[in-house]
Amino acid sequence: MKNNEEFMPRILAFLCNWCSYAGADLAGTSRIKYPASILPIRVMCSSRVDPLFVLRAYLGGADGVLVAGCHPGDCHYQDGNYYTRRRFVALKKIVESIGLDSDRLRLSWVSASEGQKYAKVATEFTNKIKELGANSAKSKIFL
Amino acid sequence: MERKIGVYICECGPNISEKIDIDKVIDAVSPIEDVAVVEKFKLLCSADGKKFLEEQIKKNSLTHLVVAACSPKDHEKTFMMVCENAELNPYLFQLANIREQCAWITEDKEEATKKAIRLVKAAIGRVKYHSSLEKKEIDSIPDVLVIGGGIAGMEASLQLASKQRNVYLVEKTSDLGGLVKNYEKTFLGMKPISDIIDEKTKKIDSNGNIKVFKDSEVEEAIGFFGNFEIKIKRTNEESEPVEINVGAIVLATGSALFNPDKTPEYGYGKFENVITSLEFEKMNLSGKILLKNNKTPNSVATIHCVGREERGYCSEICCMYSLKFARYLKEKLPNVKVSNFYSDLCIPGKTDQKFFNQTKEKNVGFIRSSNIKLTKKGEQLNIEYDDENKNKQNLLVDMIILSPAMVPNDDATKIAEMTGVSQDDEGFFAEEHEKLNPISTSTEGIYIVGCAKGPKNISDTIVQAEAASGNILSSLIPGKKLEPEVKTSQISESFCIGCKTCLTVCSYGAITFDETKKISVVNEVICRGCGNCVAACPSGAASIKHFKFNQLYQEIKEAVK
Amino acid sequence: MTKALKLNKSAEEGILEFLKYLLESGKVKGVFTLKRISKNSAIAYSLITNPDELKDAVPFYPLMPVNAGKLMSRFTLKEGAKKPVAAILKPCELRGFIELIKREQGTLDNLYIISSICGGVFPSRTEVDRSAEKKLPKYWESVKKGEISPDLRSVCKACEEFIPYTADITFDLLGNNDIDKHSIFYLNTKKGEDLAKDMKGDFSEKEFDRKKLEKINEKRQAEKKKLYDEIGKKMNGIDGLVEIFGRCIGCHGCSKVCPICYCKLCEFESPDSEYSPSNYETELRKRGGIKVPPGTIYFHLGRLTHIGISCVACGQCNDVCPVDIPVADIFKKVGESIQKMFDYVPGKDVEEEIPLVSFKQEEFAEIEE
Amino acid sequence: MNELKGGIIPSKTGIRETIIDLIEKSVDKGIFDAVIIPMKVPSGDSFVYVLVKDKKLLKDGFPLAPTMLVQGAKAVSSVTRLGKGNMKIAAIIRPCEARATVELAKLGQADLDNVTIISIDCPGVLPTSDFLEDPDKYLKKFDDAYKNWDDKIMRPVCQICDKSSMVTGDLHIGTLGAKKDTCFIISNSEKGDSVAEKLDINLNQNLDSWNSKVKAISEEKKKKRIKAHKELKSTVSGLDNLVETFSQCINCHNCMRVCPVCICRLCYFDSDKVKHTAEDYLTRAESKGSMRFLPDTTLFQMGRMMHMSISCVSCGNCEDACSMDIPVGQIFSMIADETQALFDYVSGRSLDEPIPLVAYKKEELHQMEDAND
Repeated sequence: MKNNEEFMPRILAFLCNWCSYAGADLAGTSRIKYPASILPIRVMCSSRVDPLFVLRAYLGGADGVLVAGCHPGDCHYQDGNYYTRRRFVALKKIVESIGLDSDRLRLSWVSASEGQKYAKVATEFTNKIKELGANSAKSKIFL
Repeated sequence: MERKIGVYICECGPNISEKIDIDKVIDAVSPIEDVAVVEKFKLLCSADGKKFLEEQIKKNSLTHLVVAACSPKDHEKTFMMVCENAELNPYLFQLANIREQCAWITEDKEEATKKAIRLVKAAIGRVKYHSSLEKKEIDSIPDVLVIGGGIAGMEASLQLASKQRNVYLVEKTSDLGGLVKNYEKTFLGMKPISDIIDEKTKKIDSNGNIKVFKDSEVEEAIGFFGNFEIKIKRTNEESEPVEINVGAIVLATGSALFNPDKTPEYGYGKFENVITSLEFEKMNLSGKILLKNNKTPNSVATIHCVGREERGYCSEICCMYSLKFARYLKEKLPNVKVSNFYSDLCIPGKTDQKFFNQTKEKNVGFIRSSNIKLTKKGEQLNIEYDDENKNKQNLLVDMIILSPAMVPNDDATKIAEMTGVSQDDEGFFAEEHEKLNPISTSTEGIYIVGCAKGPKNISDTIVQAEAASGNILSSLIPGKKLEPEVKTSQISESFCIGCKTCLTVCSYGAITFDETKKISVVNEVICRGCGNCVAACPSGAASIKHFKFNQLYQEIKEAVK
Repeated sequence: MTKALKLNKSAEEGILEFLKYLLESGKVKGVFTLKRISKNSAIAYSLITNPDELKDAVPFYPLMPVNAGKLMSRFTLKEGAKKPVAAILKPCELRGFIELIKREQGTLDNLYIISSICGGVFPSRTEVDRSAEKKLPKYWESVKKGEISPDLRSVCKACEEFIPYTADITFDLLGNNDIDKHSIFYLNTKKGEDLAKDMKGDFSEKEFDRKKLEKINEKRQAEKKKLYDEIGKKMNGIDGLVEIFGRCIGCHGCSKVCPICYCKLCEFESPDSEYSPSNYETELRKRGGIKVPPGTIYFHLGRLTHIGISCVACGQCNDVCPVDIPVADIFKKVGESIQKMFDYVPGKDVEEEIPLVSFKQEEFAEIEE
Repeated sequence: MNELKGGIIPSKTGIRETIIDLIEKSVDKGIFDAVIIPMKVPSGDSFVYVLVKDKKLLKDGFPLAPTMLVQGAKAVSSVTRLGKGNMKIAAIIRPCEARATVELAKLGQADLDNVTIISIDCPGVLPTSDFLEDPDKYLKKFDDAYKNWDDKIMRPVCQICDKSSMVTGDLHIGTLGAKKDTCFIISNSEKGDSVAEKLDINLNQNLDSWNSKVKAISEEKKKKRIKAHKELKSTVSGLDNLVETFSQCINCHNCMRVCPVCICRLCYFDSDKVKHTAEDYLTRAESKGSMRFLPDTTLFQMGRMMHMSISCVSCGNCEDACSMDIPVGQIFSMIADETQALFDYVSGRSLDEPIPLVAYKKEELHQMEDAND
């Protein structure tokens, strides 16, 4: 990367098929612009997102990890996202307690009709990560 | 076997080609191991495009297919069909969404191109780990079990029964009709209820495809959508249960009334002439509205919302039937003084307001009150209350009708446990989703209609019965095979430690526990493939087809490269 | 008020007399306790059925060769006990067992749990270098005074959970100045009362000296703060973690001895955790070099996500680490931070759900921001 | 021993630098793409194996580290178990690590096609616990001991190792018997020959001084080994001694986890096969009045001897990882010598020798049969 080139974070976004992925699609069909930093991964339900995936991504050097699912109460699989939420808060706490940057992890609820919100989350999160800078885990050898 | 991956990039007219440098994408992914062909095409979802893809798969003997185009929500199915036509297992295909989530949202072409490259690489990485999945088909039984012979159950039975479909209607009492058979008239229409019940009963009796089990209860229900095994037993009788098989179950078990014993301020059970709405309906139906001393009452008060506070919800229909009571009273005892004590009135719907106004015009009193307490004064009942201005007031009446909240039937929990249907916080059967799937439940093939899922009037009940029937008629077609979810969970026998974590988080009861082997087992017919159990399993014993660890990991890897 | 049994014997003799009574009266068929098992005075958990064998038993010896919660799980995993067995467990061992029961890894059927107000244990190494024996007199002095013995495991020094939650019988140890003269058994449950019922001794209604225990707790809290400050300083970003865990050799001994880790095959030993050649190539392109076997920090963080919620901070992992990584100190601190979020004390109540397999609809609304 | 070919190369700055230099040259010439080599951890108090590609990082490589925390065979296996990959890799490891690597390759746990094993004359390694006490001091002590080939501070099994210069890999760096400012480079395979050729090393030089020194040391150690095993046997053999020895075992199975040749994903002794019902346990306890719990510690150790002593390379990693200081490494070295001798097998000697327990000869081991048959 050239020095004067702006840092473009790599953010992994796990999107649930029914709400958030559709919401992200809607942002597209509405032609709302947001940073190219987000790399979406479609899962059927946010509850499929094993916290270990998030950890792997973080330690692998992803600058940020977003998990997005249906709003609480709207889970396509009834209550998967309630479990997602618990796992996520626990994971975030662990990351924070052990002295890592928990701001690199984010959970958002994005419904299929919230294209606008998805773009906002993507933009805000990207800006947040830009503030934090690149994830130094990427270059660590003794991980 | 040698892997030959074909990668096809759709220009989507100008939609993608103007925003992404497709040639750069082609250059970037061509050298990847196992990638045999990379080509672009104007519009892959067009008839020409599909034909092109089909020919390419055959010509190049592709083992895997990656299409970079629009959202899977748009054309995943389209391209899977192409695969099928080209005799490639459709699950050996992956769609990279470079339109909705790349071309259309990125300002800068260079950035968009970079992102597209990553997305296509991720798809290539992923598809290598795809396995062929086969659709499963299971025979389904078109017959339906309806539990509860009230309005809801009767209506559903009539809708469902046909030459090709038997309906088994199980009623725990000795008559069909449910609670409403105790009522004289419907509200709003003020038409005789007996007309409705009699007509339905007659139709049921004469319908050879409906088998009614009176004085009976369902003792066991195991299985899944398309094939439930049911045991029906006669109550109060020692006999062998009748065993039947059905494809779907309708729960129409109705509701009960809140017991006013729990609200002692209304003096129910303590004072004579304080009766519940149901008791009043029965009295009215008998034709004689009388006090305990066999005199006709000169004044009657209805107290609304009995138990609303305690239960924490409005029962929707009590206001309306209280108005109906006023009509009954005014018809039969034209000089009786009728008062309604309410805190809020619930008169929704397009014609209810008219009904209310008409009732009011018949000289029926409406008193907005709080802190009601009943005492006895001579032969009469004294209602002490605070009026709207918080002033203490009282009214003497001869008879009081309590309108208690509607509550789940006593056997709701038993039925819920038996069928695996969950209950909401109030104890009613819980719908799968309030808005998306309001009549189905967490167990596929089991539906809830009428007051079993919450307070409801007759017309709404019938709407639900029809809706559930429609749902069943369209999904449980005689002779049609059922196609359960293909992308289901699996649990490795050798890695499972039997902690039941997966079982706890599964919303569908799709995981059972093998007590001999002490391991969890997935029932793939029931599993909906959410993957919750997979993330919950600490041993990595659970996995989910098409969203396996390695498939997702390839995508993660691409993002952190 | 709880029923209590008092024997006019020292703690050491009192508990043995009690256990002897249990075996001889047939009230239990076996006793699970620490015992000297060899000439070189190795201490190990033993299942004793013959009362004569109790002579070598040392129920309150300040060592934890294995977290007995794990052992009780193994004992009852396949099938619960059919005959009554008494088990003497330290509070954190009991809590570990309860957490395992919640995960279907054991049952309390026919078990009588005797625990104690615990003074903590020495690191296992003190058994290896034979220093434990020498440290004993000082240890018991500290216990009597309700002080923190300087020889304890780091996590014991900082432990606030020294009073057992779900024991049938709690033996009064820490802060009891008279353990040389008499033994006090608090009979917390009906089961506990039944066990002691016909024992010769003084029965009375009695209550823990809450005030005294509160004082002890304050000292522990101060110690905990010290521990957390110290380890907290090191847990500083990815570099801090690399410093701490960089020398981990991936033996996974910490998970093997952990009373909560219960998987047959650890996820981190499963095929999913292995790197393929192409994974390595990718990593090398990115980092230039990578520790092999890889995934050290991932393993520790991952283990935290799996069992941090249930960590009872017994300290076994510290003891067993061949390269002296303060695993337990870290797990205690991080574990506590997530437990607090759910207001969860692992092992407090067998009926309480593990937070990560349950949820409340109205919670953590603030996480999505 | 086969006749080995070898050359002499300059080694002015020290053996570590010489090796790094050699590797750097090889990387420059494209002979290797990456190297498995010990490296100091960031906290500076330990050494671990690192797979290095970046030349800048290679400078931090630390061959002949004073400790062995991860057995090098495990490192090689980790990198190649799932396939040889596209990179040509050099593994700088000790002779016992090379031998374990060979065993793992036989067991399908390493693919050596793209790996060049480079071993070094080994003075032994320090016990981990000593080293961790004061890493800097012990590193110095180690280096001093290395100069004098003094093994007194090394792991007990290193003190009795008679295979510390055994060449089983592709290349071997010899320091024994070398003249000042030089060392030997010995090739044991075509792969080794080709590396030497590309590096312009003449492999037809005289190795006599190395050979004779190695032979002398090996013979001396062999004597020591036999003696030590004999002494050990008197203290640990017999059921009582064995039980006594393992009485402090806390079932952490660390010994198994760090063992280079214990390869099972799920150890038999962690599987359902060793889990019993409470009733079973109680019955067993009743038969003796008291039973250690968990029982079967000795069974575990003996089972492990059965499973892997044939492939044991006496590296001593198990002993170092034992938090209860059980001399498990020494015991295994003794047992391994005996089981391997049964089949005239030396673990890791050659890739071509099948592991005895998966092969048989029709005419062998008649001494084990009943004399009357």
